[in-house]
Amino acid sequence: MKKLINNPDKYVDEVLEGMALTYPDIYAIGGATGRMLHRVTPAQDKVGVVSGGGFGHIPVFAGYIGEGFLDACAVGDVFASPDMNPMLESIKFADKGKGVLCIVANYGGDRMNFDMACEMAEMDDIEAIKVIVADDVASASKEEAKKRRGVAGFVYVSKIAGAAAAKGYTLSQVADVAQKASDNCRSIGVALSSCTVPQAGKPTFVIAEDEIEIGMGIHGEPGVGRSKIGTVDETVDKMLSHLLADRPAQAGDRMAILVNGLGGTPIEELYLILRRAKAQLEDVGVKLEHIRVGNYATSMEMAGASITLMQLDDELETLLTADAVCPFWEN
Amino acid sequence: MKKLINNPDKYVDEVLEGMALTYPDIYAIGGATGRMLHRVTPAQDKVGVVSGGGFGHIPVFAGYIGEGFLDACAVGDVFASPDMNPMLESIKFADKGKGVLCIVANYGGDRMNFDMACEMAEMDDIEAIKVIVADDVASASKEEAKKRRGVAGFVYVSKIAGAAAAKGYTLSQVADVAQKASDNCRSIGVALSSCTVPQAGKPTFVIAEDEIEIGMGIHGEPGVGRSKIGTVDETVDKMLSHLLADRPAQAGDRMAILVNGLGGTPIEELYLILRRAKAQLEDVGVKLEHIRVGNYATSMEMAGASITLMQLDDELETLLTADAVCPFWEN
Amino acid sequence: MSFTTKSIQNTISEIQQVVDPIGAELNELDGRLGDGDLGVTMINGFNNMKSIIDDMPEDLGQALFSAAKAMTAVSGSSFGTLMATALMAAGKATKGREAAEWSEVPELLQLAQDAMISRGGASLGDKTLLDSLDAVIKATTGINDPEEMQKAASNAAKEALAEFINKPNKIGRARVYAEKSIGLEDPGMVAICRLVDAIPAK
Amino acid sequence: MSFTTKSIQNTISEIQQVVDPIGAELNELDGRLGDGDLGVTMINGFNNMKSIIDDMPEDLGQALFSAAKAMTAVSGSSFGTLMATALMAAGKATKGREAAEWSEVPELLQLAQDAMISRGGASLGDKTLLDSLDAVIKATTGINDPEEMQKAASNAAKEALAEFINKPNKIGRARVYAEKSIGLEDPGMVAICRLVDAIPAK
Ligand SMILES: Nc1ncnc2c1ncn2[C@@H]1O[C@H](COP(=O)(O)OP(=O)(O)O)[C@@H](O)[C@H]1O
Ligand SMILES: Nc1ncnc2c1ncn2[C@@H]1O[C@H](COP(=O)(O)OP(=O)(O)O)[C@@H](O)[C@H]1O
Ligand SMILES: [Mg+2]
Ligand SMILES: [Mg+2]
Ligand SMILES: [Mg+2]
Ligand SMILES: [Mg+2]
Repeated sequence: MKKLINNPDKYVDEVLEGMALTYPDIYAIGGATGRMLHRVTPAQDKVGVVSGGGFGHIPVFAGYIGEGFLDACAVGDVFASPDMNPMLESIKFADKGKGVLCIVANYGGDRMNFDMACEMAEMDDIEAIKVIVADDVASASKEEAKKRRGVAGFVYVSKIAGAAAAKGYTLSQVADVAQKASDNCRSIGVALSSCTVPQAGKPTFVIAEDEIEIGMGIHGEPGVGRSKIGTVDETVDKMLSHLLADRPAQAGDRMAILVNGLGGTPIEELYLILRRAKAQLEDVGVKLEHIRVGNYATSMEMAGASITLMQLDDELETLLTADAVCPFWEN
Repeated sequence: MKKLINNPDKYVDEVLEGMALTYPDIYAIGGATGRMLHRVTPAQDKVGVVSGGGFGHIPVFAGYIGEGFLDACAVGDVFASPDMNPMLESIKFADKGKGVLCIVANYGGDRMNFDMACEMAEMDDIEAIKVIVADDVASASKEEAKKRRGVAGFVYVSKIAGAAAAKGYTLSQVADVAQKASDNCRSIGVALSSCTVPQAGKPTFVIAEDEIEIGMGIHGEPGVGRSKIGTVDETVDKMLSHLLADRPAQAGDRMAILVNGLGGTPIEELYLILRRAKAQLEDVGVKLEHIRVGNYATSMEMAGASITLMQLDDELETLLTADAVCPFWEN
Repeated sequence: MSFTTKSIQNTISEIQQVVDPIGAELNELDGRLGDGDLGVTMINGFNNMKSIIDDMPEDLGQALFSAAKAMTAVSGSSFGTLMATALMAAGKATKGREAAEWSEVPELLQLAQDAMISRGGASLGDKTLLDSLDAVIKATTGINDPEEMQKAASNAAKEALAEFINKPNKIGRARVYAEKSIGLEDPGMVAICRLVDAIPAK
Repeated sequence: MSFTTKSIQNTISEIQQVVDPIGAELNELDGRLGDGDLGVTMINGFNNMKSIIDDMPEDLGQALFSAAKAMTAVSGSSFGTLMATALMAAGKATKGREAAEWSEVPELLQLAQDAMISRGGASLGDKTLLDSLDAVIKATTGINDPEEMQKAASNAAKEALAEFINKPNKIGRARVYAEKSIGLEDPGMVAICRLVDAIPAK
């Protein structure tokens, strides 16, 4: 294992420390076990927005704390759901009497623990509800869309929910628009190399020097097909065909696109993906109103990328482009 | 070679296209050969600030175009100096009658071609002068400091010069403060793995699975020593000892620190570097007034990182924190 | 003779006194296929529940809620969350009452079972604590005497453990090692056996 | 009989007429150790200089400047930049004059040489066009007749090429292949030979 780390058992806590030291005005470490990250300056008089999930995906999840984004976030071990305790701590931190929305990527542990945390919060008279992000089209068929994993679509849903809360939406309004954002998101990834979980010490999976896996999950979950690597244009075309098969694009559709690097892929290559995807989508009449390219949802040093499309309407576009203060989101 | 690319011969031009498509309000491609990137909206009535250099280091060089940063930038092939022509085009684009500062990383071709471009500009009655960035302490001894390569210190020098120009400094004032910034910068890098130049098709160098090279250059130039990889704390301590041997820190010194990823290293690990560096520097009484962690000067998919320290005074701090509009610099 | 807050307090106290060796065994079992934290969950959970029993209200529902909170406050692993889920489901059904008949216990367990299924997404047959609980519910339905009930539960839990040992784990961490899990006891099922046996039968 | 803008125009015209085969040879040579663009530099450079000769002013310095600009406008490779540097250095020394003595040419070449050394950072002995030029300067100093001068220059450039063929390249792209470069002609040195031979001797 070739990493710039110390003791693997302390990896998560030390990285969190580093994050908080880098952005002392934005992130603070809290909670009984130090596994809640929260805004340094709590927001007042608005619906709270929180999340939580396994580690190793920075900026997902906790990186999206900030004004107009998340108020707090529970942090698990690498690729493992956090306990419900930091989730409950996050909910309590974020609650200002108007309720709290929990944005949950669709992984078993995250769902179960957030369910529990919401129920616990209710016992303390805090209204906390969940919205599930399940955008990875490669992880289940259209019929079983509810079983899909949540990946980079999380970023959009968090931005939309955070902006809605900041604008004074009520809890049910924030939940509705977050649900709409989630419903409108489709993602697919490709992996070129594995990552290594520090505590495991060796690569999560093996892939040949000339192969690429379409649809691989952000923890190395199997995708929809392994093949010889082609040109980036060919790869993008395959990715788009999966996305558009799931939700066909109409001429005139307005969309946001997020070209996301998994951590080990240079940004140069992400621009090549955007270049092809934009040309292909515009070819079918789609209007790309909002473009992001960068490392927004990663798997440590995994090489690869994902494309997320979100169908836009006026409300989503207004919220997506609303001002926010977060190190990982430029306005 | 496992990359998400098309034809290696078109790599640079296609990536530039992708950049401009991603940030259509900020970057535009110009010049006879399409190798000048420039601001979409030219600045008026200020000293121009330009740069130029080999490709494969995004955001260095052209990524730092933006308000309060560079006006234009010449783009070479991967790891190869651009011709003097796009340099001259950049100078002409940036000139608003108040002269142009060229920020040049200390590589033979870049220097020679910028010298020529400045001389050519002079023939058109444009005053263009150079400031050299030579911050890599591993690339030459203190006695031969003028021969040092320019690395991530470029980012600070560009920010300082861009801010000074935006504030209305004259050319000689911009040059002076850029030179001060450059003189105050010290950097050192470590590499864990090689990158691959697309046209070469195979890794630039080979390094064992358990080795790390301290002081390696951003093109794979040999460093000051290869050793078994230790903990990140040990690695940071070695890096700092080189930096502080070159310019000892005094208690009370104010510094900016840039922890920079080379492209293939996950940001999680960069936070670990910052965490240790901050503790060690504060231990000797240094005040870190300005902290940046991220991929600011890369070598495509190379795994590794660099630390840059810049000694601050009031003027540098004001300029460093001045507002800027650039996708790769948050304010 | 009925089921009251006092019964809950007693049960927690008695189990807490023997939880250390039980925890050690469960950590070891969980380590073979999972992350080896099941015993930690049990030990921390029962220690923390013990620390709050003196503050338990007479209201049976509220008492069960407070136990659930004490459990989750120190553990968020699957077993801890599921056990808290179970306590809360039983609490909801008894809210406002100060006593229940012992014969109601299987019904309460059924409510707990349903809640755990809907929360955790597992099915009967996946080789989890749910299969043990299912056997316990079936074996205790219709019994009114706590001592008799415990004996029936203890036997049922052991039989379920034996029945499932040669089946593969189909959910949770152990699922990844489905093949390897054949022939191994599921740690959650063992936990149910140990808990039932540690309950004071009065 | 002196050196004027007319001489420059003639020189460029004549070389441009034969630059295509020269360029092909130089591309091939440069491809062995470098990036194979030296011939492209020559061809584009001379074609572009040719296209502007009619607009050249009488002022010798200004004429040389305009040649330098035309060169760099189409090529930024080392040879192009160095040649432009040379033209500008000579231009600076003759600014304001309409004619120079042929006997001044070696001095002008020396100024060009100095400028190229300071711009490119190479030293004599690095196996570059500088070593050819050095030989040319030495061989032509004191000569006043252009025909005689060209003969001396041609011989000197060829001798330098022969002298350096078995030495390693110490600068530029070819330096990376220093060992491999032993026994190979430096493409920039060959370029000097071809240029000198193509100059119209009048
Ligand atoms: N989704 C689930 N539904 C029901 N029981 C489960 C589930 N997941 C795990 N279990 C039970 O919990 C036991 C493991 O508990 P524990 O070690 O606390 O979980 P974790 O995997 O979170 O560390 C398993 O042996 C199994 O019996
Ligand atoms: N720094 C230098 N100083 C002097 N001559 C040089 C230098 N670098 C290269 N040359 C000469 O230029 C020739 C290569 O020219 P060219 O192909 O135009 O350069 P590039 O390497 O930029 O492609 C070499 O054969 C050598 O004679
Ligand atoms: Mg466990
Ligand atoms: Mg666990
Ligand atoms: Mg060449
Ligand atoms: Mg070249």
